[in-house]
Amino acid sequence: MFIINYIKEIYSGLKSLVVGLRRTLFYFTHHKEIITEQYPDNRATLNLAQRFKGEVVMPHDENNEHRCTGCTACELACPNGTIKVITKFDLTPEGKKKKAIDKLVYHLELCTMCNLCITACPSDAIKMAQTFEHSVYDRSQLTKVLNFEGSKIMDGVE
Amino acid sequence: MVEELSRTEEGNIIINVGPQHPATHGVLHLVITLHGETIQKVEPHLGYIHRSIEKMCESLTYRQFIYVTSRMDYLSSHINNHACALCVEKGMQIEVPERAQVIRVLMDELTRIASHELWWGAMAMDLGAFTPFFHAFREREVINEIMEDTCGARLTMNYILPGGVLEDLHPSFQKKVKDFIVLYKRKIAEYDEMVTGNIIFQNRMKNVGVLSAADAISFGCSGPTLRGSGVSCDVRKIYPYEIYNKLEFNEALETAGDSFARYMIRIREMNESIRIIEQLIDNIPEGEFQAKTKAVLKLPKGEFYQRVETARGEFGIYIVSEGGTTPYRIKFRSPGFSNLSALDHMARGGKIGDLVAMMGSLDLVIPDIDR
Amino acid sequence: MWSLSNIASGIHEWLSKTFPSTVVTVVEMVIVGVCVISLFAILGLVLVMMERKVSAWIQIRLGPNRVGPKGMFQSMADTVKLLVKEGMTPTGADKFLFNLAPYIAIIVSMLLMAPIAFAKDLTMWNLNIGVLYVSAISSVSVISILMAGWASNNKYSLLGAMRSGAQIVSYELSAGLSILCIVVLVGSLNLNDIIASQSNGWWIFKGHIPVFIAFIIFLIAATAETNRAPFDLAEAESELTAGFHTEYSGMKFALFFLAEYVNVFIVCAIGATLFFGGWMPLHIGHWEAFNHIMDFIPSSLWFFGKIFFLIFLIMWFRWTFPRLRIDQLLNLEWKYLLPISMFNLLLVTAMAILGWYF
Amino acid sequence: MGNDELKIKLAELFPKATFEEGAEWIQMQIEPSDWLPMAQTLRQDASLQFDYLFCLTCVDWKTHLTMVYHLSSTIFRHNIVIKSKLNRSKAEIESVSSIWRTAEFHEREVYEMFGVHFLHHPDLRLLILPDGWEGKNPLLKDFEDPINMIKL
Repeated sequence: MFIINYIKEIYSGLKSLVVGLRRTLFYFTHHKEIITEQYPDNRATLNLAQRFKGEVVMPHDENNEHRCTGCTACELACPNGTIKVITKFDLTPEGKKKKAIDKLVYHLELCTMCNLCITACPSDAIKMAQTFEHSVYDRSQLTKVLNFEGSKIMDGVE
Repeated sequence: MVEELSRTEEGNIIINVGPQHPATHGVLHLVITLHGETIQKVEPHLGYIHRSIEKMCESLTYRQFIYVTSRMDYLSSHINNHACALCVEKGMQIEVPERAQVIRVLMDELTRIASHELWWGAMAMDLGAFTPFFHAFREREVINEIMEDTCGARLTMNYILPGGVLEDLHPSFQKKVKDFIVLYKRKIAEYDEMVTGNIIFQNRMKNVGVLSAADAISFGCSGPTLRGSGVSCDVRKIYPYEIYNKLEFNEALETAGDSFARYMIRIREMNESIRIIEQLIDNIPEGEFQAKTKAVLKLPKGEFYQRVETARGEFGIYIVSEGGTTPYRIKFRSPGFSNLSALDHMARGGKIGDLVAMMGSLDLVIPDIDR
Repeated sequence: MWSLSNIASGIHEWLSKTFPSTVVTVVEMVIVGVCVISLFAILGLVLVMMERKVSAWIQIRLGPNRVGPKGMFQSMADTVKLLVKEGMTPTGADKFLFNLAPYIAIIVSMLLMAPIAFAKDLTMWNLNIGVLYVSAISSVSVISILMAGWASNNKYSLLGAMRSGAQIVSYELSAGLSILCIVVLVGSLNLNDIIASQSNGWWIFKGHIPVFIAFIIFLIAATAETNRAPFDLAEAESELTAGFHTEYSGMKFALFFLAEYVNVFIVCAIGATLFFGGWMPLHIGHWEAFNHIMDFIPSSLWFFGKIFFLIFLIMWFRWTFPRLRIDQLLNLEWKYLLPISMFNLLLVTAMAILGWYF
Repeated sequence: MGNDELKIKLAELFPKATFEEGAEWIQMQIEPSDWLPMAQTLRQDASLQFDYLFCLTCVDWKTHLTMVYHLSSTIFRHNIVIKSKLNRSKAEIESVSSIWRTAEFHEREVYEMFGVHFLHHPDLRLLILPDGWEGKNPLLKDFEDPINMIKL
């Protein structure tokens, strides 16, 4: 009885090993199953998800106009102080003073891509971009000014 | 460690496992006392990745603090976020639309599968089989892509808001999830071939790190660790939240209490998660994905506790509110912290190789323990 | 016909004609030494590359594919990296033993090369106790591991070394017993005689089931003796970080690394010699025509083909199985392999006496 | 047992305890000196069997500290919350790590984060904070760390 159990044990053990070996041999011989993506080489064919949260950007139209009113809703919504809105006062054609942004400073190094600033923005001035290659040599390069040089607020955005 | 300290009087030697060690999956530091190869004592030293999230949350508003919790148990970040959102909703009595509930549960279960996939690969790698790690990542990658499509991120999804979810499901979501289910069912058999059935693996796992039911309860273990000892503790079943009471699924239970029982529970949990997803994927109700909430959330004065079942066990969040926009005190009850406290009890008398198997079967995520 | 033995004897004749006999011996030794060292280097490069590719394909990856065509020069780049790395000796280590250990490891594997017949009539040292020599010398390799583990003054290293000591000593038994099976059948310890006895068919086919069992046991024991997964307890990456060579870096680490691969090569060479007929082409009984065709393939190709097949088997094991625990490892040896191989030896002896083989 | 029944039972067993209203679970306010015998009763009473201590924490109310114990029973599935006010200058309470072993770790965490001393704790040392930590306990409300803490 002991001998039979002993042999059974060896047989079942060896069988389980052979099953595993067969599976790995399958992958060894089937190179179609390889899933490696050769990243920097496949940049051209890389498909990023439309909603991928890479960094916050402020879209500008062809007249260098954006939609930001400088209401600081995004600054308040941000959990880590990533966004700083620096405002100034512009003179409207009617001669009134109007609040506008001087700089919208964005610290990419602090951002957790939580999307709260985008949902908080009442005028859809900022959105998430799909870029993801953010590495730079100096931390200060990660601090960005989102509005372009000399840009204005779009007409009709309040 | 200084030479004098490294040797105890009984001729035992003291070894530092970690903070940088291949088996601790992070910066866990265990000081183990060895007699030959046999473990006499395991003493965890924590805090290498302690960020004091509890203190941090005290200065964040109820919308903001959810995103910090993703950084605790990063493998089930969505479920952590879910717990926070549920707790805030409970306090403010926000009615969440049914569509949002279904979406949240779907995402929870996908996260659970992704987390268990990674654990499965890491578990096999701890025991010296490197191949399963890569195979597990293949399936996990598919889930990550589904997440990326809908949530816009792969690991820390930041998809939940109090009152619903951030965005509606991506149009391709249903098709991709169905494809994943087909793929998963084909590949899970391979998992059994490569790891579960393997005689070496079974011998390494069986009767290793045995935790009796009474001990497991006393140590406050939860999730697969407690269920492996035969105690029913699935929060989804016992204290159902969202729509879990309407769903059909079994709670995986094993009675052996050893590492292999915990392993089998996780494998079966993946199958149950697939079952839940199958029930929901064709029945996502139409409607709003977000309830209307006020611009500034204020929790009424009082104390709120919410627990959910993450991939590692029972995650609890305890909010003490003074009625302001920020919580007065937040406590996260993380499953890993309690599970880790049982490690010393389990490991005594085992070999170093057993310690690795036990840590693997506890599925420790260090930021979750340190918080 | 052009063959390695012709070249060798040609060189020998030319040298004897031009130099006195002492100089001839010295020059020949130098030539052999250079050949062995270059074989070492090539083996190291090829086997590392092979391991990386095998593991990559099993793990559904591509493997090295950047340096040179299809990543062929990756292991060259690795060698250069290891050469220029700083070789550190930890403070508190026994400096002499610490630096000596890798050289012992490499010397042992060099010594093991001596009796192997690489091709027809190509042996460095036609030793009449070749099998005994191999099993004796291979057990010296444990000394280098123990030395490295002890001298590193690191507890992980010490544990790894101790594990390795227990492991190699016990697995030598079943390896020896399975080798004995063939020795019993052939009646000689000379590796060349063993090869010659397989001219009408390899032992693995001629010897029925007992020899097949002996081969399996030899394969397991060889894997264990070379510290390869699933028996890589001396290194046990996830338990002991890197075991006995935790503290080694740079070239000293590279020597251990090289010694491991050369040891794998050697045990596979021994396995191929004993069970697969060494350089002997595939001969089937009295099929003269078939045997004649097979003879056209050079004998060294046959030999290396068989060795690389066995090496692939060992690599395949490594990338499929989890690691055993130390007590299970010893259980496997003492409770399973040793009784089976003893019983098997009995069977083979009976078979040899009764002549029940082809 | 429903919440109401449980409350009656608890009021019977612990006449000195006061109950807070309006929460999801029963909240019992007790004196720190009563805690250890009470914990034993909670754990061992056949109709209570609170064997699962799932959350142990402390809240700093600036005037005093409050220990909060969340208990549950894996047999009856009922939950209670036990609270105990501690003096801020001399925060001491009996350790319950002999009853619920998970408390050992949780109490060590509370000890270093709030400075609560647990009497008869087997191994009351720093767990998360680095060895030789000096200064205030980090989760207290008046903790200041001008270097590492960023105020937004």
